[in-house]
Amino acid sequence: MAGYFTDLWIGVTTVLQGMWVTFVHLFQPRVTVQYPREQVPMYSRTRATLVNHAEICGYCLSCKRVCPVNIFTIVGARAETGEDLGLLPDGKPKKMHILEFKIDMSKCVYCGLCVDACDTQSLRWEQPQEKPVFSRRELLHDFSDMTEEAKRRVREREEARKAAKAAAAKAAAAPSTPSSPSQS
Amino acid sequence: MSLAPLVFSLLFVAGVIGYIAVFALLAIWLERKVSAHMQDRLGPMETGGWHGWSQTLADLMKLLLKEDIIPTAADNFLFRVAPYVVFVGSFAAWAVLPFAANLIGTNINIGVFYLVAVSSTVVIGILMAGWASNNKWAMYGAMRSAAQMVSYEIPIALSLLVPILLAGSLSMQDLVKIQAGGFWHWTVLRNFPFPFIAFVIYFWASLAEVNRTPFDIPEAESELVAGYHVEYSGMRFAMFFLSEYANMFLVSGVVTAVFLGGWHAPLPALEIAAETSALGHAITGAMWFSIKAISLVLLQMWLRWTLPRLRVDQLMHICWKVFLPFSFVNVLLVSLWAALSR
Amino acid sequence: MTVSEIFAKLSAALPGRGLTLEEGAVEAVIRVPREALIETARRLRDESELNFDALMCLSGVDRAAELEAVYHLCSMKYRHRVTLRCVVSKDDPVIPSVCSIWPAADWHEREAWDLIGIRFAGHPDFRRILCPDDWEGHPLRKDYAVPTSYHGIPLTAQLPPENTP
Amino acid sequence: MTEPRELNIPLGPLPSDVEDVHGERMILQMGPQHPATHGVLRIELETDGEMAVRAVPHIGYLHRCFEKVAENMQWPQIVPYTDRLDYLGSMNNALGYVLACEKLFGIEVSERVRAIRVLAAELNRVASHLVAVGTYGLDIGAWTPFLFLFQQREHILDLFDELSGSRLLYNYIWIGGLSHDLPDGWLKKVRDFLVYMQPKIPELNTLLTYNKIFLERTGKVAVLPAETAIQWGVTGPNLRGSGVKWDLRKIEPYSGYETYDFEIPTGTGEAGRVGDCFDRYVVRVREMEQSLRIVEQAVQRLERMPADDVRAAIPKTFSKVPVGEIYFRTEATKGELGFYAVSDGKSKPYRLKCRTPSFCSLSVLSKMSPGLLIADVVALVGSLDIVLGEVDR
Repeated sequence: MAGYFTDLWIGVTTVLQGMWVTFVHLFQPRVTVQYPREQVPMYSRTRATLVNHAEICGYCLSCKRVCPVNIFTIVGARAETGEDLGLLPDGKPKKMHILEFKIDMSKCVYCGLCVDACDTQSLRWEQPQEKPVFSRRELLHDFSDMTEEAKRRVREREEARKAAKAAAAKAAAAPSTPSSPSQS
Repeated sequence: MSLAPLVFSLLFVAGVIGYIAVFALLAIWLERKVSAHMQDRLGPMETGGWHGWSQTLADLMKLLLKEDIIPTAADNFLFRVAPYVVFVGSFAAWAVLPFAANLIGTNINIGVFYLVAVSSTVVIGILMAGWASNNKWAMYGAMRSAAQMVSYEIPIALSLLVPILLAGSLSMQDLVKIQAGGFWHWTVLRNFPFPFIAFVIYFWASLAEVNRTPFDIPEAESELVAGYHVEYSGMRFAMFFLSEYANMFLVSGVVTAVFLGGWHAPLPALEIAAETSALGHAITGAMWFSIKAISLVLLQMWLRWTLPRLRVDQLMHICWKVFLPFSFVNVLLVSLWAALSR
Repeated sequence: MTVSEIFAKLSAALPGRGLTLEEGAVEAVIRVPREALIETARRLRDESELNFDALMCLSGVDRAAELEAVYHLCSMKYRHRVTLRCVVSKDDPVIPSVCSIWPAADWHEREAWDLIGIRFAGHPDFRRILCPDDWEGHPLRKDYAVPTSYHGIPLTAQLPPENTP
Repeated sequence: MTEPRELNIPLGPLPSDVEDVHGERMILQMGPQHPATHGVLRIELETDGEMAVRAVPHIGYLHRCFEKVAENMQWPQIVPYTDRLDYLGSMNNALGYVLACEKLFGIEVSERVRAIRVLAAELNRVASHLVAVGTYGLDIGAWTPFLFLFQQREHILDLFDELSGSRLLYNYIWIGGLSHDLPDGWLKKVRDFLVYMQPKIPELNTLLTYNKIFLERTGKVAVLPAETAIQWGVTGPNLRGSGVKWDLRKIEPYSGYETYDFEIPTGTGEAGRVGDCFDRYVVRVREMEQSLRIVEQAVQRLERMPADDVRAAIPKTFSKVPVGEIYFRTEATKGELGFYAVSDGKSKPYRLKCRTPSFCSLSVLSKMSPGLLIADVVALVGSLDIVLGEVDR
């Protein structure tokens, strides 16, 4: 019987204590951030949007090699001798055209291994956070810095070179040599 | 025979429906705001400008426009009818809520009895909803609800007996009228402690009556998903929601009328007597009544956002082993008191 | 106790059962033929000086030619550990279940059956656990061919046609 | 108030003088879409009225072949996948995997890296327990503590965002080191967090832990005796809730845990019996306090330590690794997380089996459920603190 009243007493007091806690919280500062109007600052390391700056991309394919989910589709073409593509951050001349640098963000797991592997720091995390899109296709970003015109030109040149090479190989009837890393 | 009472009744019904709708809109918004502020959040802020005041209105629009889904395997007729039965049950009881001395649906002399009887028909609607949904979770919710509401009728009726014994009347208006003259004349504070105990028991038991936390096991979200209205959507769901809030106000109104002085102002000076100005009295009376009842609704919300939920057997335990013996002893003592002090 | 001491004790208690000690680069493993597995397991658990009361992990491994079940045991009392290895051929991948000795083996054995395809004889509720009940093959086998569809649902990732969300 | 309920109430034929109150049994599918299953778990409940007679958990709804994927990944590429096992305790998962690899490959990391790892893992443990405790309150029907705890967790996630660049799946602990060094002023922020966190656990105790309703709902419910727990491979807070003082951070210390001063809280049967839901719950609350102690010590240490290169020991290449196999276990947030890694010397693991604590904790459900009310099954599942990402892998 004593236990019955003790239980009752504990019940009443703990309920009142709990009510006091919630009551106090009524007057504490709010933590809600009204997102579109108030912005939360992002940290410099935050993995927000994956961006490749093709003009300083050296086509080393490190990103593609370390990616655990294989989101990269990279097509490059070797620059012709004398063609000036600018310099890479390490001071060496850029030797490859980036015909295609497709990142399928719908597959990306935001692990950041690729950004870490990028020697030229052309692949970066940039802010703000990626915007939502209406179609999964829109998540396929292409970061090639070339115009359609330039791409067509380089492609045609590549094809012509390949055809010439194949013809030469056929003519020589020799075992084919490893092709240039034009196709990833 | 004059048509005046009929016209008054029709007007009153229309008024009450409007009042319920406005109150529900307000209370749902308030519930969101109260819960949000207790949890350091803001709650709705966008719709309608100032603190999202019209958020519930927008939700209501959405519910009205939604498709009325009826499961193929459901009992079609019962499924359609159940929300209305629930609503009618809680709505009919409003007839005896005394908003003011001259503002009451009908001042029948068995008001309290009528109220207890009519409000318990809600359980039929809930059972219908749970059964007709043809869903195991809904069935569980309905069975729990039935068990809970029927059980809690008893402490509710017993604790209402206390003021009745003291007033010697079953009429709601009579129960209010004896509390005239300032808050120290209110039933809850007079003849201490019997009406006070009855008040506490009634308030807690009424939480079970309206399925509010900690007694919300019929719709226990984490166990029964949504309980008896799991299959309902659109307007029919809104009816359940509306009747839940109507019920919340109803039980708070009963507490107000029976224990907290009804339409009497806390101080006699603040009151406008019906004899001076009928309209003025009706307005101030309804105002005081609503203020008190809404404060109790706020208390219900406060409890809901503080406490965990009880289990089915503990719920019954509290009803039969705590509330019931206390109510019995209370009624017994108050009868003795009434008999001796006469 | 170290693994070699445990092995010495075991092989003394169970002579002629074919228990062998494999010294690994990091951890030593006791190899148990499947006929002696239950006996060994029971002894490991019940022997008061060994007292291996917990089965931490049970893994199936596909070793190209044969399948192995690897049992990692631990004694809560003495805080020593031992690893058992039971090897069976792929044609007859049956190993007696140790559920009766360590109930923890229940789901682990089901998983080993599901993913590797080792049958555990005497398991109380032998079903697949992670893959659907009607899944074909055992995905962690080295020669497992990944199916292209399951009940008509394509399993290869592909972008939807243009203009569809 | 309620009588203690034994495990396994026999529900066979009743004595003849008792009227048979058992009705028809009903199969209730709890999940995979159910608010109390913490993900996509399906429990096939056979019920007799409100009482569960039999419970069969069905898992695999979140199965994504972690082990198969791991066999096709290079060793360091697996770290992002381990993050996704128990997505509430990513740091601890990565730590377990990384330590297994380091032991297998014989890599030694610096004292500072070890301290940062401990700091990150313990902060993550607090974050994970905050979710566990909060969602448990939610299972019992208390909304508000859940949101309070999420606020506190938010601070930890913020710290991790600054540290690793991600809020949930960090990929921070790498084989041989860490992905980044500590940002400037980060330790100060951790100190601020510790100060902020100080009054929060007592507040939780007032609001939820010692609330009478909560005690009644969890005390004496679903008692897991220590013996059963050990037999079924239940580990972590669930095992400690049953009163067994078993914590791998003390028993097989790794990453320098032996040098930190902390205690192992165990269930004492405060709310009725040792090993009930309340004990499992309260052990987590106490563990948060202990983890915060470790965090404080780690911060003190790191403040005094000279900076070094946290990537110094990361191997340049994984194309040739030692051959061998290892079973390495760590105390993750939910219990013993073991990685059984088999290396055949190539850049990819030959086999990587992951023994996850939730998987084993969940397997005991069918053993414990009979005789519980439906509401108790919910309380039990919540108190086991399972994460389906880890169960299904």
